[in-house]
Amino acid sequence: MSHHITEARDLFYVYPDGRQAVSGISFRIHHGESVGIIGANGAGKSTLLMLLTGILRPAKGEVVIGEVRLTKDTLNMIRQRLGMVFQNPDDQLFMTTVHDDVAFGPRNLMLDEAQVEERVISALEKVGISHLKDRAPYHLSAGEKRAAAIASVLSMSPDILILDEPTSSLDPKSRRRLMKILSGFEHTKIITSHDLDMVLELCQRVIVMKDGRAIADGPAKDILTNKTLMEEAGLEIPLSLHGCPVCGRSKSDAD
Amino acid sequence: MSHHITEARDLFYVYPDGRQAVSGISFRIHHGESVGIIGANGAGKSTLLMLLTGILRPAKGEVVIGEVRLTKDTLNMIRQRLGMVFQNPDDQLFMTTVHDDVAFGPRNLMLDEAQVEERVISALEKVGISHLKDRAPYHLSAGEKRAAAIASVLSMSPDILILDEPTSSLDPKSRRRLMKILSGFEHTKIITSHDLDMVLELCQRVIVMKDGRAIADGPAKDILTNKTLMEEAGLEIPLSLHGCPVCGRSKSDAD
Amino acid sequence: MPNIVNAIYNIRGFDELARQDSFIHRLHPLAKLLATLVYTVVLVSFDKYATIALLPFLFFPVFMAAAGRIPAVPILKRLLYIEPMIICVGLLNPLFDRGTTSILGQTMSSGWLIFISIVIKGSLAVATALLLMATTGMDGIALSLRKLKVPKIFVLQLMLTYRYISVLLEEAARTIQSYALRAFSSKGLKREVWGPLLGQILLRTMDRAQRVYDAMCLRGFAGEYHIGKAPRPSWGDFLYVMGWGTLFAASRAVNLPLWLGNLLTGAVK
Amino acid sequence: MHMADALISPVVGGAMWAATAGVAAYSIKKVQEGLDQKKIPLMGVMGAFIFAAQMINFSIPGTGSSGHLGGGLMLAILLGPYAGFLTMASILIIQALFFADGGLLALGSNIFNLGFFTCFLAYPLIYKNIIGKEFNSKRILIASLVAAVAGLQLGAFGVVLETLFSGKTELPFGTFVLLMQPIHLAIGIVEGLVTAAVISFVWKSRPEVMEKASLNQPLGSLSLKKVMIGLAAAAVLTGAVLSWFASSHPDGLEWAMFKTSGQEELEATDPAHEKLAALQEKTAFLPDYGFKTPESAEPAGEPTQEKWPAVSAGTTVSGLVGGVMTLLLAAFMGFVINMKNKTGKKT
Ligand SMILES: Nc1ncnc2c1ncn2[C@@H]1O[C@H](COP(=O)(O)OP(=O)(O)OP(=O)(O)O)[C@@H](O)[C@H]1O
Ligand SMILES: Nc1ncnc2c1ncn2[C@@H]1O[C@H](COP(=O)(O)OP(=O)(O)OP(=O)(O)O)[C@@H](O)[C@H]1O
Ligand SMILES: [Mg+2]
Ligand SMILES: [Mg+2]
Repeated sequence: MSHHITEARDLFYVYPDGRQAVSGISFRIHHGESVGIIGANGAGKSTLLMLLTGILRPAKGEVVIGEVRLTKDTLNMIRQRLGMVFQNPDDQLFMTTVHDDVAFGPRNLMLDEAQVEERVISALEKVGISHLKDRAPYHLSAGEKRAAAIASVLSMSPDILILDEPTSSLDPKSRRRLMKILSGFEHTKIITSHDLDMVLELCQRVIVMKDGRAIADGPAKDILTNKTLMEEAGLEIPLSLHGCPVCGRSKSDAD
Repeated sequence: MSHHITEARDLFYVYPDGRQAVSGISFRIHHGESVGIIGANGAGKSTLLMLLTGILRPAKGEVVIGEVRLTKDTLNMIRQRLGMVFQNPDDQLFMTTVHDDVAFGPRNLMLDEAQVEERVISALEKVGISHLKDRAPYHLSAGEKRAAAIASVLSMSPDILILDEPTSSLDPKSRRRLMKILSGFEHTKIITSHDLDMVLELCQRVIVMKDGRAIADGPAKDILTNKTLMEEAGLEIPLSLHGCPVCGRSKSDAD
Repeated sequence: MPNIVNAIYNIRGFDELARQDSFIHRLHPLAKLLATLVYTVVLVSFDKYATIALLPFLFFPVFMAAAGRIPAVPILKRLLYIEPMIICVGLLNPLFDRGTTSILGQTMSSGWLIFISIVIKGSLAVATALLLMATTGMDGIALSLRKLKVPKIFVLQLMLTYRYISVLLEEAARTIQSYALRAFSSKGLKREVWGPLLGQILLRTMDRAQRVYDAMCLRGFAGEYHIGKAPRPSWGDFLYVMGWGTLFAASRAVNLPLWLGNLLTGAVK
Repeated sequence: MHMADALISPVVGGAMWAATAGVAAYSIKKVQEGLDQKKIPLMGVMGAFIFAAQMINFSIPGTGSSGHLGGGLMLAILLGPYAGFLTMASILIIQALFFADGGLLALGSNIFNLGFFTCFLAYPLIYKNIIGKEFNSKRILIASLVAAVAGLQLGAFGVVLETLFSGKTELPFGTFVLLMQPIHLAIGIVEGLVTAAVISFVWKSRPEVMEKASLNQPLGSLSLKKVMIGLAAAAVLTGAVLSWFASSHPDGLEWAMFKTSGQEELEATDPAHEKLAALQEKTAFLPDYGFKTPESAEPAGEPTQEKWPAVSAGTTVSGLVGGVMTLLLAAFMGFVINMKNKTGKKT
């Protein structure tokens, strides 16, 4: 399945106002990997995701998805394999019912209406919001909106799922459910989040960004327990890895 | 200091579309208490805060702040004692510079310009963003915006500080800093959040909401460790209270 | 502020009503739009002194509301809201027109007659337009517009405007609320914040437009707005339009209430 | 002010619909030509923004009262005249449908009054010219103020003309103008001040947005400009002629309306002319009432359809009885359908 490799080659991006948000990022993500991208506010995580999806064009470097370089010509082809859930679900839900929103992608893939229906139903079921089918997206609670946004991306059966801070403003139970959905998703996942406990649970690999640069890239466990590194990046060791006040040992020692 | 008691007396609120969001909430918060309001998405937390600040008018029941009933006539007077930080700081900053935004409240209190300046400087310092004084709010990062929004409320020297999900989308370090600011604030605090670890650290008392009703009200430690209660409310025990995988004991046993 | 909140609920309310299921809801949107348009044109084609002759035009909105299971109260509430404007203009007539006119064998102040006529026409036209919306919904309107060959970029833009109204109304409402909390006044916005407050919402809006577009593209959007299954117009739809059209034409040609009255009073005699 | 269905005649409404559709079709062509796909969501979201902004109260300095934004000029400045016009049209369509502001037939007039004058006259001819090559706060203020006032004055005048041509009210032209124009002067000033405040803010904080906006806007070819000037001149001329006509010939305006506003209207009221004589005879036996000149009675509605033999006193009774019966029938129909709905639901 080498054709689903996601590769960033020395990416640079400068915003029109001169702000350099991404400065020389390279990585290679294999099919089925699940990668967390972490870093302080303003580190350049969202910008990086937008470069990967072709929303922004890099100033230098290139993005290669499944051996195909992302250019203006290949953009539409490549995008059919990508699904991105935005930080703010309001930006993503623009139809009048949840059903139509989830059907928006498949309809653009020119599937016939029966196939569209099938995909919509299966996506809604997966996320557990079949009952919201006919509701208007703006009528939903924050968590339900997030779930709908995820369903609208799953219905396109992407090979690569990209999520920008998917757990923010979810209550603990909804967060749990989302994590279950995500861990059941067998293709490539790229997730940015400040919820490091979620990253620890879902991702095998973590890339740490600081000021537009990748300052670390490795197994999640190693990185998230590295106190100096995390401090340097303006982060903290996840709570679930904090030392136990009773026995005084860090939990990561356990395994 | 009985005049700063915040009291909700059998509050009810029905949204114009018929959705009953708050159904019979009563509590009494003493001056200096710090209270966390928790509950699943859609439980009615934000609605309750809006009732307390007079943004919404209850369908039944009343809000009493420092022995004064909140009515149309007393609204503006009472609001001078309240400071509310909204869920989204974007909605809250509307002046051209951070300085002017922080000065907006004090100026409306009709203080003279020297006093205003003093308050602005002290609020910015408290929050640690003096260097952002002359920046435009919409150019700031999410965390900086949140800090500015808090400063703009602190500068009014409120007797009661109300915060709606203050930590969402903050990186771990900014979250830490915010928590430090808040624990240094000596007056009444009312905080809603899904970040139960923060609630555990900051609040002595917790009110659990479910479907518009308060299903529990008591010391934070007792409530946040009560597994059945938390499950019932669609929540989870905070990570920092989870059992230690090494010694097998729950941390709350420690103290 | 209450303005904004009300607007949100108005829109939400209509959305919800339009999602019901009834005979009227199942009609093709274009049929409903056409029937309403014919209705409005025939209604306003009555001259300015028409009063009693307008009454048969009550049947159409009553039918739509009843058959479409639309509660009367919200529609009547909206009517009350609109009416002051019509009444204002209407009231100028008795002020300026002090003449009299003969009608139904009685002489009446023509200004007042015009006033009554305007109020009846206004209420009927407004109620019918609202009922159209309550039984058809915005998707239906978009579908009819496409059927009427309105270019898709306009329809798309209209739909996006519609969709984002709720989001932006909430955003504006929250901004105004936070302003009110620190301004300690519930009057209007002070001059010094006009630019920054509205301007910042505007800039955020523009960024949001960019993100919306990106999100659409990522889901394969290429300029065509697929509304999905389009109901096909049926004979029922055709008959609906023709049937009502005939009735409107008949009521226009013949003063039905007068005829009815003649019949009845004749019978009584 | 919005034009309302209650005040408009099918001819005027139809004509304004046609004019609006023409301008819209042309604008769509223009927007498609410079096809910047990204502009469509921008138009959509901007429309929603203006809609939200219209709900905000602006307190007017020194008066204690408050005003609202219309938004046409702001849309023209930020999106250009074509996209601006189309966006304004969307806003008005949604208002007509959800809030019944105006109504369906009056929609054409409303889009024209509030969109065309601002986007295609005030913006290119006034705003653009005052702004010139360089932006500064003062110029933005003056340009917005003058353009907003001019746009709204033209729009208000449009409302006056459309109302008068429709002939559904009996307002003297002069009075109506004297009522409408000054009110809209105040509205225009608020509009201009708010627009200037927002545009200055955007220009100061994100100059590239303004630059991009003005680059995106072809000022329109010269021929278009000529058309605009021609239209403006025609409007002013018509206004002048009509005002003279109205002041010297109060009843003649109606006559002019019959002449100009086409056949349908005439057809509809044609029987009036035939029956006029008969009508006068019938009404003559009410001698105590000062009966106005035949002209004002001319378009009287119900009597014209008096095809059924009836004496006047009987007609009154018949009319009232018939009216009440119609109301009862309508209520009865609603009741029956409601009952059917309910029993239908139970089964
Ligand atoms: N549209 C923009 N124009 C100019 N600068 C921008 C823009 N968007 C982001 N930036 C800047 O680019 C940098 C990276 O921003 P980005 O949104 O990628 O950060 P992030 O890592 O996603 O942060 P967060 O955790 O707050 O989401 C920041 O310094 C930010 O101020
Ligand atoms: N403007 C509104 N109109 C109608 N219903 C609303 C509105 N806002 C909220 N609701 C409903 O009222 C209930 C309470 O909403 P509220 O925003 O208070 O929840 P919350 O506890 O703050 O949730 P969250 O954790 O998602 O912030 C929810 O069921 C929600 O759907
Ligand atoms: Mg981000
Ligand atoms: Mg909330």
